[in-house]
Amino acid sequence: MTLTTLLLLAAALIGIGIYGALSQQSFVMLMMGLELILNGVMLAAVAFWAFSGAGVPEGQLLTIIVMAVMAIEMAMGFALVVAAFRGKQADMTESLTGLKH
Amino acid sequence: MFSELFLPVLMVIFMLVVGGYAVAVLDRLVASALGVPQAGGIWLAPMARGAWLLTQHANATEAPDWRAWRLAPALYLALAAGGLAVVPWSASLVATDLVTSVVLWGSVEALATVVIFLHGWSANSLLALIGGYRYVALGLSYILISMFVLIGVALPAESLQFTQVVASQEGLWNVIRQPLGLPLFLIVGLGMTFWGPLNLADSTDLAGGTASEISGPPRLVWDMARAAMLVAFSGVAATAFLGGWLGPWLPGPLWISLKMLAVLSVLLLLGRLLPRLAPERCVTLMWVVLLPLSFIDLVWAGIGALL
Amino acid sequence: MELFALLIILILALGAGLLMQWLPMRHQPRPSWSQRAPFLGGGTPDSHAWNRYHVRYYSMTLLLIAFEMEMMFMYPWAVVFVEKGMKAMMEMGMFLAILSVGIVYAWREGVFKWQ
Amino acid sequence: MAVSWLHKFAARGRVPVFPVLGKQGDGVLRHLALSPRIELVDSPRHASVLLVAGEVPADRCEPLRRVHDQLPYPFTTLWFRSEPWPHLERVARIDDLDDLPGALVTAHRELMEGRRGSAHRLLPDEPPNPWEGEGDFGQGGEGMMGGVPYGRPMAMNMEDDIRDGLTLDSLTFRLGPFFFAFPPGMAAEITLQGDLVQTWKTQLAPYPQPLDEVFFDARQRPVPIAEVELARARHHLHQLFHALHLAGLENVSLRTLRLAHGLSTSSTLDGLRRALSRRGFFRLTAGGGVLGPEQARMIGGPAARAAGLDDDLRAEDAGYRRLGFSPVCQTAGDTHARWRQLLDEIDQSLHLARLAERDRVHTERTGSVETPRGPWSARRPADASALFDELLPGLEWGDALATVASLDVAGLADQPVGTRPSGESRAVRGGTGNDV
Amino acid sequence: MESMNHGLGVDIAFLLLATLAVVTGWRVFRTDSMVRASFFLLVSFIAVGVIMILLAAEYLGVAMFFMMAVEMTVMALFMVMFMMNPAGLNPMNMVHQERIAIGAGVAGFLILGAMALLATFPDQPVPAGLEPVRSLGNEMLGESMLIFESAGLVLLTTMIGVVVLSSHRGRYGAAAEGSMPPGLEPGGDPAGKPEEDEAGEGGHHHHHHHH
Repeated sequence: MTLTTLLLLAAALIGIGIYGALSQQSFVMLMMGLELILNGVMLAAVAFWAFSGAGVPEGQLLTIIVMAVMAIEMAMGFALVVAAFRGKQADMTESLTGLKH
Repeated sequence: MFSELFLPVLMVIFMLVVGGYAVAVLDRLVASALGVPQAGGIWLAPMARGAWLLTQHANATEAPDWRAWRLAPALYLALAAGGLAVVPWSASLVATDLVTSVVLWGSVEALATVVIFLHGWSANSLLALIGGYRYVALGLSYILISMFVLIGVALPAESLQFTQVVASQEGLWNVIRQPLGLPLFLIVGLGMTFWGPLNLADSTDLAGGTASEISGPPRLVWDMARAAMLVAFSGVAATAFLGGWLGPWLPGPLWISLKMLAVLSVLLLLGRLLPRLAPERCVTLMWVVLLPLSFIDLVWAGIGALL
Repeated sequence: MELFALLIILILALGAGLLMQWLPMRHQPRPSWSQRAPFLGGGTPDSHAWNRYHVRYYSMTLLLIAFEMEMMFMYPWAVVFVEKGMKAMMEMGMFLAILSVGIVYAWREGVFKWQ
Repeated sequence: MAVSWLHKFAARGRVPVFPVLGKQGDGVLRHLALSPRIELVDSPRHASVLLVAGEVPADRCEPLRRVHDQLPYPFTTLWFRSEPWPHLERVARIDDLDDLPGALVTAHRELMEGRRGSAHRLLPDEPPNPWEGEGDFGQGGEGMMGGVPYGRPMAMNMEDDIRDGLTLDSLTFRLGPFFFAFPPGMAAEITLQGDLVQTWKTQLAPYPQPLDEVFFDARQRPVPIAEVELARARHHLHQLFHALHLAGLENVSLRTLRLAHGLSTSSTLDGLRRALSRRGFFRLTAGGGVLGPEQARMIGGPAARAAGLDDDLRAEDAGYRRLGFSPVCQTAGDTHARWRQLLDEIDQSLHLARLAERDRVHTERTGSVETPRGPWSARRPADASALFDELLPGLEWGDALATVASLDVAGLADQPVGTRPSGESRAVRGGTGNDV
Repeated sequence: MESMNHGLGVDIAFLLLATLAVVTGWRVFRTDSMVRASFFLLVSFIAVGVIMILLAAEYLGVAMFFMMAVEMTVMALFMVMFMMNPAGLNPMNMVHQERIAIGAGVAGFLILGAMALLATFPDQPVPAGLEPVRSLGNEMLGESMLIFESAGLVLLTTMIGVVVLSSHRGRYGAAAEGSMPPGLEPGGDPAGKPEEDEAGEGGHHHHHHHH
């Protein structure tokens, strides 16, 4: 377990996440892709903190902020889905883009 | 190696087995004390029931999510074991003395919701499905209360480690220092094991809810896991509020076992005394009454820790 | 070492749970279709039970996500609470006040009711 | 070797029984509930013995076959006051209530020890629709939502949601007639969206319920009021027993049952009432189901009085007037008001019974009588289960079932209840009913 | 000896966990059941959380468990609510522009991987005596209350936002307003859903336009 292997793992997670976020038609599945990307980002942040940050607390704080971004993205995303579904009865990304007048 | 690894592991397994059996017996004792007739040998009854479930064939539904359906009871059991692993039996005898073991227990609570939902979902049967969804409403509500209450006990300990939490109770147990804490936490325990008034997952109005379609060995594992979770919870409650292994004369593991027994008795009694809450009322109660109470508990604990 | 002990315990419990199901069941025949029909007191369903289930408490779950995020901040705070003294107390007061505003607002909007 | 040891051990436990109720079968339930060797279960998956109690009408035979097939192996059946189907192997018919617990225990024990073979499936081993090998992936489905994957179509959206405008899928299914939370024999077609009842159609009305003989006598000739009122209180207590089981208050429900079995003029309700209100039965449990005035009139009896109508035929009887009777009422008309009403009426009945016994008062008006189910003057109170169709939509599942339990909708049978089985009183085991 | 053993054990554990994280992360997009997809993602998160604990970030790793358990439960609820065929009883593949997506994913991995392999980072491991949780707490409660305050306010905004958006009593008006009739026929697409071009190349397409 070295910094390089950790970063490779993070890169793999981010790669899968990018695939998911781009390929999925459903808005909810798209969010899964985003979450996976953030998963990789968090891992990378912790890896840097552990191996080359000399233990500065900002490294951990960054992870927490990413997690907060994730939570907010999820909460707002789902709230939007509900609002959009109520309006349009649809959950596809294509339909959501149609909402932006 | 032996005292660091095998002894704590053995202790956890032992407590899991004995504790699960104790729950079954205690529940029958409580029931018979409250006037529910019980057949002769209360001590043998849990074994006879287990033997019957082992001989009964396992049921199936038309198109279940097989893997999830079989995995859910085993995962729930594993979660209970994981919960028991963070309980310190004495100052040195503890399986997983993580610096953040309080948070680890919080994770067990959150993951229990996942597993119970999975159990209800994977049967692909209406009553089980409703049970699973109902449980999520409860599981997502009690988790906050539990976290606030446990942060309350972490304040005087200045640590998120259960051994430190116990050490901080040397002078005075948390149950006295933070009087709101234990009652609130007990409600969490009823919720985690969907016991008695908070049995929203396997309730009677759903003909057994998430368990309505299982029979035979999976049902046995599910019941055992529930009992084991109750034991794990009582271990954590005894550690966080009743001073864990602390006590005169007797060795630490015995003390905490006695305290766990006391917590278990209260839980099982509550489970038999109160009617099942309506799900909607339950959510409102948790968020509007109990959660503010846990705020008060936290403020109380904070003031107490600073004085 | 702690993690290793935890791992052993988890694997033992999971394995016991799976074995206890698998060992007695391996010789049992697959139940008949008539047994596998979902129990509805003698009634029958029109369809599979899996559906786009209308979760009646969905706004509560969204509220919870935001709420839980705050818990992330509270755990480290608890560790340094005594060290920081009154300042930490004030921060907590502010935090709880914010949370309370959120709850009261959500309650007034009927979030905890079944939608 | 080990296996036979396991089976011997399994034979020693409580007998898990799934009861299927035929006509006049519900008395069995109340008898077995107090039997320490018997465990009544709510789902056939949790049972090893299927008990068919009472005669099952022809239109409920198909559901009975379905339930019969849903017990996992090994299982057996027992028929109580009902003729076993001829093609079943080794089934026993029991007619005496006192023999029933013993017979159930024996059946379970023989089954576990291998002296009795398991019953067999009655229905053909076929999926509800043929699917194997069909469809896009051999799963029986077509496209995304079509076809019959694994034998059943997928849930689809049929109607708008009635609460919040999120129109998601709804599930339609038929529940009953052997669902324990329903009045015996009732079946309904229900559509749920989430756990909210969207539509409810009662398909099979519950069996007509037999009343105590004294109500039949009261229409012919004056009878002692004490007897009438005790029978009334007993009827209400039985209803409360079922509802408390549903609410998860096992021990209080059994206490209610003991009180009902040992009911006499010296019984009091105070302990039970206190237990219920202390434990939050009126505040915490599922409720709802408010009856409108029209609906209340249609169903009559305590349910109507709980909704504020003060109709009671007893008020027109001179005997009752002499005892100072006036109807008690609630106003809310919902589930909890009905339970309060029922408790009040039981209390009132016990009080009237005490006074009537002391003064030996008899009813004076014949031809019409206030039964526990409602007024019976020209016609017997008829089945009112159609009321559920308008009452339950919009309630969530728990509230809907609590409402069903709180309403006594079954019509009255034209025959009084058979000779009261001697076993019921013996099962009480020393409970006089005073000490509750 | 002890430390070497320990190191080897950690390496094996890391390898297993990394495989688990990647495989389950991949399975998220390859399973038909929405519930399974959410919980696969949860397993991926948990694996990463355990790796974090191995990296001595004990708080973050464990916090990952409970945060993600809750988030993924909610995710599963919403997935099931809004996706047709949520349990994947009929296998399906709801993707568009799949080739581009695969390309982008692989490119992302290659670029980031190359950076990881080629760039050199300072070698400054966590000092031995550091208590990660305490240092994190000190950082948060640092000189000003900025972090706490801003976090609190942002999250309060989020709370109010989700309530406004999702509650049917919210400012978007009562439930009935704006809701559309259900699909023109059972199982069909919802009425009022815009037409889309059939550009997707991802094999079996889920839309069936009935006319």
